[in-house]
Amino acid sequence: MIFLIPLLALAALAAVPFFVGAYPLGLGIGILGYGVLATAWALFSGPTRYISLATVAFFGIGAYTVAVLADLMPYPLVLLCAALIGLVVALLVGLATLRLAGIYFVIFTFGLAELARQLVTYYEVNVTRTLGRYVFLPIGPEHIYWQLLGLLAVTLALAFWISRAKIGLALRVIGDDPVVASHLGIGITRTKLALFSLSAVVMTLAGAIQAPRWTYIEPSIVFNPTVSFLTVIMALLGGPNRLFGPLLGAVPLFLLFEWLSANFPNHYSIILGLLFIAIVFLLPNGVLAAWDKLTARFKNNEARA
Amino acid sequence: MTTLSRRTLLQAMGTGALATALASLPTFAQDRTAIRIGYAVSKTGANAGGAGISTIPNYLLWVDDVNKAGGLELSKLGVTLKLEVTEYDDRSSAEETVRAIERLATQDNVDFILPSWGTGSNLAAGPTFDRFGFPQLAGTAVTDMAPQLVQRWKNSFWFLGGGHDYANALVDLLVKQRDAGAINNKVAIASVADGFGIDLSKAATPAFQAAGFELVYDKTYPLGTSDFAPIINEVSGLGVDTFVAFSYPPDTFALTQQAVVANFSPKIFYLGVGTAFPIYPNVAGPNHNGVMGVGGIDPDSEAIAAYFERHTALVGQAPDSWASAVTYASLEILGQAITRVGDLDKSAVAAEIASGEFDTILGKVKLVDNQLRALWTVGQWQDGKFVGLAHTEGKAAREPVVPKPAWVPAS
Amino acid sequence: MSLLTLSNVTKRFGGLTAVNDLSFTLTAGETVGLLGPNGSGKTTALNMISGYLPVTSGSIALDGTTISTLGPERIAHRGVARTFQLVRALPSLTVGENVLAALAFRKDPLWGSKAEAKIENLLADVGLAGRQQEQASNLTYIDLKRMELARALATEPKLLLLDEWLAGLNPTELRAGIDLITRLRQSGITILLVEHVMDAVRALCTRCIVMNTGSRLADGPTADVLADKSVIRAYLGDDHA
Amino acid sequence: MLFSAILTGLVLGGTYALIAMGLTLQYGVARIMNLAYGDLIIAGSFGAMLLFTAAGLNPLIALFIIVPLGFALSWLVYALMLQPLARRSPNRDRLEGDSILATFGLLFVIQGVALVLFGANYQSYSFLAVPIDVLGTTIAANRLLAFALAVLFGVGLWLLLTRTRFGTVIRAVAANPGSAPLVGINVDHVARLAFALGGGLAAAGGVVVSMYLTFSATMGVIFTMKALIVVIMGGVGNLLGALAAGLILGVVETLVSSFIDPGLTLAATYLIFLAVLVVRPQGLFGKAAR
Amino acid sequence: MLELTNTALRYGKHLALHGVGISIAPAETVVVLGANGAGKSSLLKVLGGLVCPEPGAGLTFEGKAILGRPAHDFPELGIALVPEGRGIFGDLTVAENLQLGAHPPHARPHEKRQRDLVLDLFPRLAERQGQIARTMSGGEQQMVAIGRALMSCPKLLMLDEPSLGLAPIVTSELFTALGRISATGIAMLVVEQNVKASLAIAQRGYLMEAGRITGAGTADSLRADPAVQRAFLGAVA
Repeated sequence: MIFLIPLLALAALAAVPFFVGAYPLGLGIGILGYGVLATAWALFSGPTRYISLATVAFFGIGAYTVAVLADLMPYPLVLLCAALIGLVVALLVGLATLRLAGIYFVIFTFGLAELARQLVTYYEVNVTRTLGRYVFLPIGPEHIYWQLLGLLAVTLALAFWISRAKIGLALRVIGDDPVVASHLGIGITRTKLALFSLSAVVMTLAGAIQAPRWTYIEPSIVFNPTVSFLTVIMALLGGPNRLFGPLLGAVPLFLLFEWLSANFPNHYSIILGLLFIAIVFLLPNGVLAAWDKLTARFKNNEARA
Repeated sequence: MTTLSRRTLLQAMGTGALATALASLPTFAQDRTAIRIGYAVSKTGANAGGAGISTIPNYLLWVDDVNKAGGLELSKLGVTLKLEVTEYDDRSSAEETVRAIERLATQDNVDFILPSWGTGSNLAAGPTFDRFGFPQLAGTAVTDMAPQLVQRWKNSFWFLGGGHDYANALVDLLVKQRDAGAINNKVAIASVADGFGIDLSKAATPAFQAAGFELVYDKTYPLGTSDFAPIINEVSGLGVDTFVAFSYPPDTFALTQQAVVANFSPKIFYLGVGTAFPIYPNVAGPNHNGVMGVGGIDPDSEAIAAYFERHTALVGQAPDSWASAVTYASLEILGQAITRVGDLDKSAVAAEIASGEFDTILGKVKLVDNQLRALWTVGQWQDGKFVGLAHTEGKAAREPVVPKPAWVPAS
Repeated sequence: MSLLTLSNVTKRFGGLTAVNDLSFTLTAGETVGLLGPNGSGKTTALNMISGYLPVTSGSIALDGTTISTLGPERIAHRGVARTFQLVRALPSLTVGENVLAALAFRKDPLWGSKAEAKIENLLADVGLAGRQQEQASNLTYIDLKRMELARALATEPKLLLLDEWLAGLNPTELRAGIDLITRLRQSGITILLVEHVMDAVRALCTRCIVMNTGSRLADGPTADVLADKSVIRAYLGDDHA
Repeated sequence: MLFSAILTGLVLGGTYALIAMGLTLQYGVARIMNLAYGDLIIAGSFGAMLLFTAAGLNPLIALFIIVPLGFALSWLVYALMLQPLARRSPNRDRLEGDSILATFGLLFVIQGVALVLFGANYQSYSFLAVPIDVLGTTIAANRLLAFALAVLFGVGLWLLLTRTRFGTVIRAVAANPGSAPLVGINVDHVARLAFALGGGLAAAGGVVVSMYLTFSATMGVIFTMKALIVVIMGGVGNLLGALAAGLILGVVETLVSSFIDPGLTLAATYLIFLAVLVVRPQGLFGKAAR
Repeated sequence: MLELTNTALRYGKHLALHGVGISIAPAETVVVLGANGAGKSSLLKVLGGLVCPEPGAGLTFEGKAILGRPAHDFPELGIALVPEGRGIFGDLTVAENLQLGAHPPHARPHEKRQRDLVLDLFPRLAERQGQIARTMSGGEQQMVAIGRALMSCPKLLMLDEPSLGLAPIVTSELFTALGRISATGIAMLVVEQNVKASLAIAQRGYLMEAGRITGAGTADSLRADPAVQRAFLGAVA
């Protein structure tokens, strides 16, 4: 019975492209795209509290894989390749970052994303002699929407499963106290690497799926560091330690960006900035925590009445 | 207090969603009081610098010009309507660009959409323009793919040519100078590792080689490079008379300053995007004279002179002398096509743009295969103007000054 | 037979020698007190046994195999469990999850309903029956200590390292704590106990090792060691002897 | 050739060190990861340009106006926005998260104001763009001046930190904020001053780079990231580390550009940075975590 | 001079202090004895302004109520704390640590005099002024911490387990120095496990167990009190 609700919700969301126009569908794609990224980000960073800015490295690798391979093999195989490449890169990155903590980890991951961008650029410029690549795939926005929806559902299911599985417990223990974790027999390296890789594979797929939407792929488009920053902000805003937290950060923020840029195109930055500051002050623990507090207060009032 | 604010915030978000939903209700042509023009341009982000010079001012200027003239006459509807603008910021992101166009097309129901700045964003927006049947007048995209893209997207129009146009014109010009004995056979090229730089260098390298030039330096540098001392130092020791940089604005300025400082003053000093910017003479000081670059204008054209004046009066600075006039001309073409069609039928307007001949600040213009083929390809700063030295179809506006004056050290 | 053997173990932090050439052996089933004034190197020794700190030189063996080259999780899998001087709860987890974390990652892991039953037993053993669902961060000090012990026991260790587990308890709690450890002893587990509460040491330990400034000062039956003049001097100062 | 490349690299590295100094102070003492740092640099650049073009003021003199303004602005930002966050945070992690979010907002505000005031265009003016011959290598006077100023500020800051009572207090707070109250140091107060001082240095960096770099309202984040990389590579809160890392990056960039391929300069920067962290996770001069 | 009344301190649900009250007279040396976890350090934290006790507590110093004032005001009032673990600035030199000790405004004019006093008290510090404090031995670090506290011209010096982790010979040196400090007329509050040495320099003492004061008296009476021995070595010591 309880499994029916998410399935129904999924079905309802899957039906959306049949009822809405191109713009709401575009919004949907944007929201799902960031929803996937933020949820995937929180898979690793939520329990461990490591703030990663490498999101766009994987996102861009996914997009580039599609751009390079789209003409060579069937689309599902392309996605599989993207996932594999993402996995390999994630394992390497994960191993390199094991000893880093705090701000060092943050900036390291940022440097990594930039390095990926520089190396791709250098390769394209010197080897292929083209910087931009074209992705002409017969994939319409509704297909992208469905794929992202599927990916989000899978990611959420994974997140849900992880929160209940041993590996999720291991990660929470590591996040709370790595010393205790190791003394309880938890392989910290293995666990962190596994989750980091899983999260990275999802990010890679998010980039791969969205690549056909832009037609034209170049490093400055798909390795845009803003993506990493927005992902972090959304997940932090929603609350990275809850299943739907990152999503609940991504949806309102995405709509907020859209609303602001539409209504205040010339003062967008200022208003957005002020709102951010306000949010930090007003919602210190994220949207979901604030919501919990609100409902808790409500329940208390009811109980008293 | 916090609860209140939190609620207000949520309400504000809700109101926004509602407003967008309401805006989606269709309005009827009969009720219309204006022609709705929409565009999403980079007001922030990496592309904001380019859009702020070549794109946004021209959109403002065109709307202002048309509205001052009373609007566009729609003979089939029997009205003359002014332009009304819906603008968004694409935040220099391809994703935002695509979605903003979807929004303009389906939510705001604008009549025409103007594209954003840059090659990448125009290519990214192509399928979306195509899907909704809007003519796409790409005034700031340089791509050799244009002939194929036109096949793919029937309503796309490409106004700024491809890398080959600029590279070949430059090589032709240099061949003449070499054959006249004005310069030696050695050329150095530095290109920015970005779409524009690579497109041009890809076209230029074989062209130079085919013309028998010796390429003693041909390297790229990453976007965002701020220090050009190593490149200039190396090139200055190679004995070249010709230095070519397919560069982006900040690099264009930095390369100039570095060359002046290093007293590397080749006979031909050619730079990429930004050379034609009105700010360039401020940056280079007296040394801007004789610098060549991509683009150019006809200094004898009264239409261009008037355009420069109107532009300066409205936005407070002169336009750039490459893509600005082309962008403005593309808008003139759009306006004239609308008037000729007499209503707001997008495909009819697109067909008219493709086939008609138009009177623009660039002179009489007729698109070939949806592309503007009449382009200024090489320009040079002469007497405070960035004059065209080579044109794909017409004659040069001025003869090149070779060698350029030696650098004057800044005081 | 000997369960744990420390041979010439030394630990240096920069210029500071925290443990200096320490050797001792624990026989299976023993409960041994590791005593000494604050800063004498007891906790550092414990940290090296549990693998939290690498040894600078010397070696540590468990059941005859060297463990001083292993990381803490491998040592835990070989049957060493510990508590910490300053209680280290996992604050964002519930009491039940704290114990589950130990069950789930031990050598023969328990998960699901089997684990649930085991958690109940373990918590009941330490006096936390029925409190699985409480958030660890809400526990009182003594209950945190109990939980930490349950967590350590959940790994079914051969060797249990207790680092001042009884410190800070009031007399009643202390009595209960001593009883608890007495019961553990009877189950056959080997215990190494760093402790300042001498009543407890007397009650629990058959043997004591006393450390001072990183070195072993005395090793022998509890009563003898606590009567040793050098030990009393180390604790109470010179003229007390 | 090699000598010339190294000299050029040192001059470039001086700029990197200069823009990183303020950040290392802000992060090291006030424990704020200030993502709006680069936007303050840009604000300083705009200020210098405005004074130069509108009032004809020499940027060197402009420093005396803009640096105090940067100091005051950062002081206010800390007092109004960051101090409440610092007070509310139970631990370092939390403050880090909050300060990332809040200064991310500030970044947008400053950038937005610059956009409204100056537009998105590239800005540049020419000051002291004259060649100077240094041991056979030609270097722009403005760059040399920037290097000299970087050295001046670096030495000045170093003297301030090591030779004055106030500097000792700042280092004490950076080293051990928990113990500072024991000697009567008001940590809030010192953190605010250090943050403001960092802001003043950022503004100074802005004035200096505006002499020879083209800048625009949206370029702040580039400076922030460059500064962060220098700071992290050097070891957080370590002035000497920032200087060393800045110079190393400058020299590496120039060497790669001169002898390998200019296309790999930025890749080399990031590679060096990442390699340093893989070998020394705490940065060149940083202390180990434990 | 200092009066603490009815103080309870809570960390989360854990009650570290219950109804604690102590007083210190000018120039008096008072020792607080007790086992680990008895609440001694918590008591010092309250007295140093580092933590805020539950409502109902009272703290006066020279007649002024000072509860709730920020910790960084205490040195200026004349209360100096040498915390457990010493709390020195490890990255700084010995001289800088001492200089920082004189940071409170009232102490600055006397910086030179106090420095001479400290260096006289701990001659070893005089040789090591340029050394980075972190690289010194435990005993020397303790000297730095005490010296730093003395630099603020305190009226009351509070020490949390000064002998912690020190070799017996160093401990005895340290207590000799503490005795000399006491002789200069500075009031001292010492929290210690080293019963003998601390009682030797104290006039009075308190015994703490499980967050409560369970005994008080003169140094002599405590020395003879079996409860004190029990608290440390168990029944039969």
